[in-house]
Amino acid sequence: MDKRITPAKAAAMVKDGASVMVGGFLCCGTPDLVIDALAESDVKDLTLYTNDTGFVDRGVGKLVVKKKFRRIFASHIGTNKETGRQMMEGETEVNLVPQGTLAEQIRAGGFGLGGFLTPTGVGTEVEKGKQVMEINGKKYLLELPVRADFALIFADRADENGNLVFRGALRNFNPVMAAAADVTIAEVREIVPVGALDPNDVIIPGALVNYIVEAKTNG
Amino acid sequence: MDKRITPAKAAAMVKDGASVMVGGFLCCGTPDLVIDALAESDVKDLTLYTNDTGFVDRGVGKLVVKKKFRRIFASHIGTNKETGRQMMEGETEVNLVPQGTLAEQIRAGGFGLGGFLTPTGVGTEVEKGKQVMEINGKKYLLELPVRADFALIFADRADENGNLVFRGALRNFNPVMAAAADVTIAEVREIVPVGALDPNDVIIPGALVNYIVEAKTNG
Amino acid sequence: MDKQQTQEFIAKRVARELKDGDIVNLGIGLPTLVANFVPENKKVFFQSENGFIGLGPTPEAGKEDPDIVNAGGACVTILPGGAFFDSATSFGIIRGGHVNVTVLGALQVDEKANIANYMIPGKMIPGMGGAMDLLSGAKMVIVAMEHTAKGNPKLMRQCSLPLTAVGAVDLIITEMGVIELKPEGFVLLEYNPEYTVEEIQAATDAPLHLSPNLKKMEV
Amino acid sequence: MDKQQTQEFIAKRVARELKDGDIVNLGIGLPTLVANFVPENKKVFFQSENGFIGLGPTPEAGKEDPDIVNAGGACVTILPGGAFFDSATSFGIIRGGHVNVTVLGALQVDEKANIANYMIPGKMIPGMGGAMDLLSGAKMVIVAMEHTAKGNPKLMRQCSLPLTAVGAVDLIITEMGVIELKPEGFVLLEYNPEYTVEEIQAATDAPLHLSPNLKKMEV
Repeated sequence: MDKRITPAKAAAMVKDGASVMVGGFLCCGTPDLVIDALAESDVKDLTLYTNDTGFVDRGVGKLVVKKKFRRIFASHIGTNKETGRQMMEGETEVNLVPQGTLAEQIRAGGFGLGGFLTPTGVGTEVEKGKQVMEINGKKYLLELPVRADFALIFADRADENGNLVFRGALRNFNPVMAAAADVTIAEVREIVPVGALDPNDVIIPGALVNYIVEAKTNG
Repeated sequence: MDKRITPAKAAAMVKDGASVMVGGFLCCGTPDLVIDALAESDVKDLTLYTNDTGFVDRGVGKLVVKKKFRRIFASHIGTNKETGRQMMEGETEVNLVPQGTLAEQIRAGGFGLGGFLTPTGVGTEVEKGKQVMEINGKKYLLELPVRADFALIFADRADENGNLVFRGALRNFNPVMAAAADVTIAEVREIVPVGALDPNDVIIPGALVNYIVEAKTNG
Repeated sequence: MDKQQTQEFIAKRVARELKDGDIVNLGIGLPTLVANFVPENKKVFFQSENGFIGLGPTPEAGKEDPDIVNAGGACVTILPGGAFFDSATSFGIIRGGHVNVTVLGALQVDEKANIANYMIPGKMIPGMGGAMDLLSGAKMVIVAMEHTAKGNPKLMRQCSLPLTAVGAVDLIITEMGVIELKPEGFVLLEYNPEYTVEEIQAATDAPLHLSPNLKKMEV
Repeated sequence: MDKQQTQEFIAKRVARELKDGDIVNLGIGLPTLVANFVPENKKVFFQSENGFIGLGPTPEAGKEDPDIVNAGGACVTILPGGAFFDSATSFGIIRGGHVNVTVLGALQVDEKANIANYMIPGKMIPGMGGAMDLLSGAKMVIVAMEHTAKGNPKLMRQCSLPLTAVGAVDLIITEMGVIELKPEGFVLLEYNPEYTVEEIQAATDAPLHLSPNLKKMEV
């Protein structure tokens, strides 16, 4: 039941064609060591679910530059010109999803819901191909759940059970992604013994976390 | 912007025919002072949303005994015989809702969703009158959002902004209810000054809380 | 065996089904006893649907914390490495398939794997609580109950009471045997040698198919 | 006025719309400046959609905390009495109408209150980020922008760019005036006396209706 693995072992689990969710918001709360290990691997044709594609030299953006993705679902790609270039030139399929809808789709995927109705995107290009339902006179889009083979997330600390605690704005998409993948790998700054975390402070229960990568350096 | 009120003032806001959500799970995390003030008031014909109807002498069950409710939505009424009696004898309309569905309906109501699809209850009496939708070959019920005029919730502590922190199993339905009412009244054991709570520990942001009742006794 | 011995016998056999690392939800009553019989060499995490993982034993007298109660409202403890959360998260975890095993009692189970356990029309209507969500979400559903009620079969061709879930039950464990739900119906995997197979069939409304690997029940 | 003065003028006028106790979300760019002009006697809470309420000023050099960043990825601070949360909760708060005011920029707004601000097909596709959710959820939508782009009108009879939201805009504040969206279209409430009404109309694609209470714009 030891959940600790190295970044290299985490990356080695991800096979060609897999779908991955990557936590973080403009590189805040992103699993950098796991991303670096993936960048060094030969893996390709991945599908990515993430809030944004970071920067060309930071966060998940490094993997975009390495052309690891066949498809990307994100709410914002404006900070990484390479994503836009690949999209424009047809090299990568890029799907823009409203941020709240993406977060809720991932939550629905992790929490066993078959979909949800949101007013976001009604009357816009986001509506295309989706069922519009009217509830109490207001229009909503039926949005479907999203799951992935892997969730690559980040937290401040973990205990050995995989319980995760956060600080500041690190949470963002990490908690919803934790539940929505077949295999969830959490990179953390430090792993502490069972009992060292207050159960009131845990944001992601260890039950949702399969593996932990510790980023603590010898510094 | 002072959010402090007395239990009596909280109760006085609730008018005949109003809908109220009451937090708590078998009286753990229930706003007892506000309930007692309501029990003493003349208010009637209320609609109640709650996990369970507590006991005849504890929690929201006291209000059931006082016949304050015209309609009750709850997942469990077995610990309060009076609820069952009123239901059987047609004195009160009692609607049984699966616990997870009720929590999610309230979350949807508070978070602006028009509904959600859940597998819970497919093929049972809960399905009656609801739209069944098939997504990727699996059947789901379309459940609609729930909102109320008042959310009467409980937390361990509040700061003066209305930020709420919890301990143990006190949370239960309280966080989802906080967002789902026009007026949210939180009863807490203690109110602390702004700045005394760590923003990482806040479970319900003060933005969702209109009034605070402090239960601190002089003991 | 008297009633208590019978219940403990069933609970012991259920405990053998649990695997190291499982997240397990135990219903009220007989299922709660299962926690007492988990072998030392298996680490099992008990989930309490009112809001935590890491349910521990009953506290010593005088050390009860009223904020830490189980889904039956009884004072319990949380083990080191546990985590608290709210009802929407709790049922998200349940509905999303993150609970490996749920153990529940039943009024009736039929050979289509349907289960009835939340009401007897006109008599007893406690409500479904979290049972419908647990039945639709848990990866494995074990019904732990006495084989008959006042001599009447509970394993039916077709449930006559309102269903709690359709096609949900995986395994039934009674004092007479272990019965798996398969497309062909009830398959007897193990029998308690205190009973003959004929006696077990006589106590069962539907036909019992005998497993090719039928063996004696051990606890 | 140079560009900076123009932007500050607009931001100052927007700040006058905010009320004591408001929860406010400011978009990137010009809207961010609004925070600098909130009068001392009003307490406004800024929400950052990546996960907190209580956004404070830029930290002093050397005191940056990389875990506390705004939705533009810049290091910021959290004020006492703030609260952190995840993206699903953040957008629940937004979609659920708990944000009183959102201030965004736009490429175009039309007289049906439609807004386009997330892409120019074939040229610039940064993505909608949280804008679609903010536009559908916030109680009041203020567009803060320069009245024209390179001399071309941005207040249109009909948006030509892909819409971010339909019928969502309440108020437009530019360096030329304050324009309310009403069923009849653009209604000029205030004009900057540096311009004549004719000049403002000339810079606007759609007809401007003059408010019966038309007055000079003050900041």
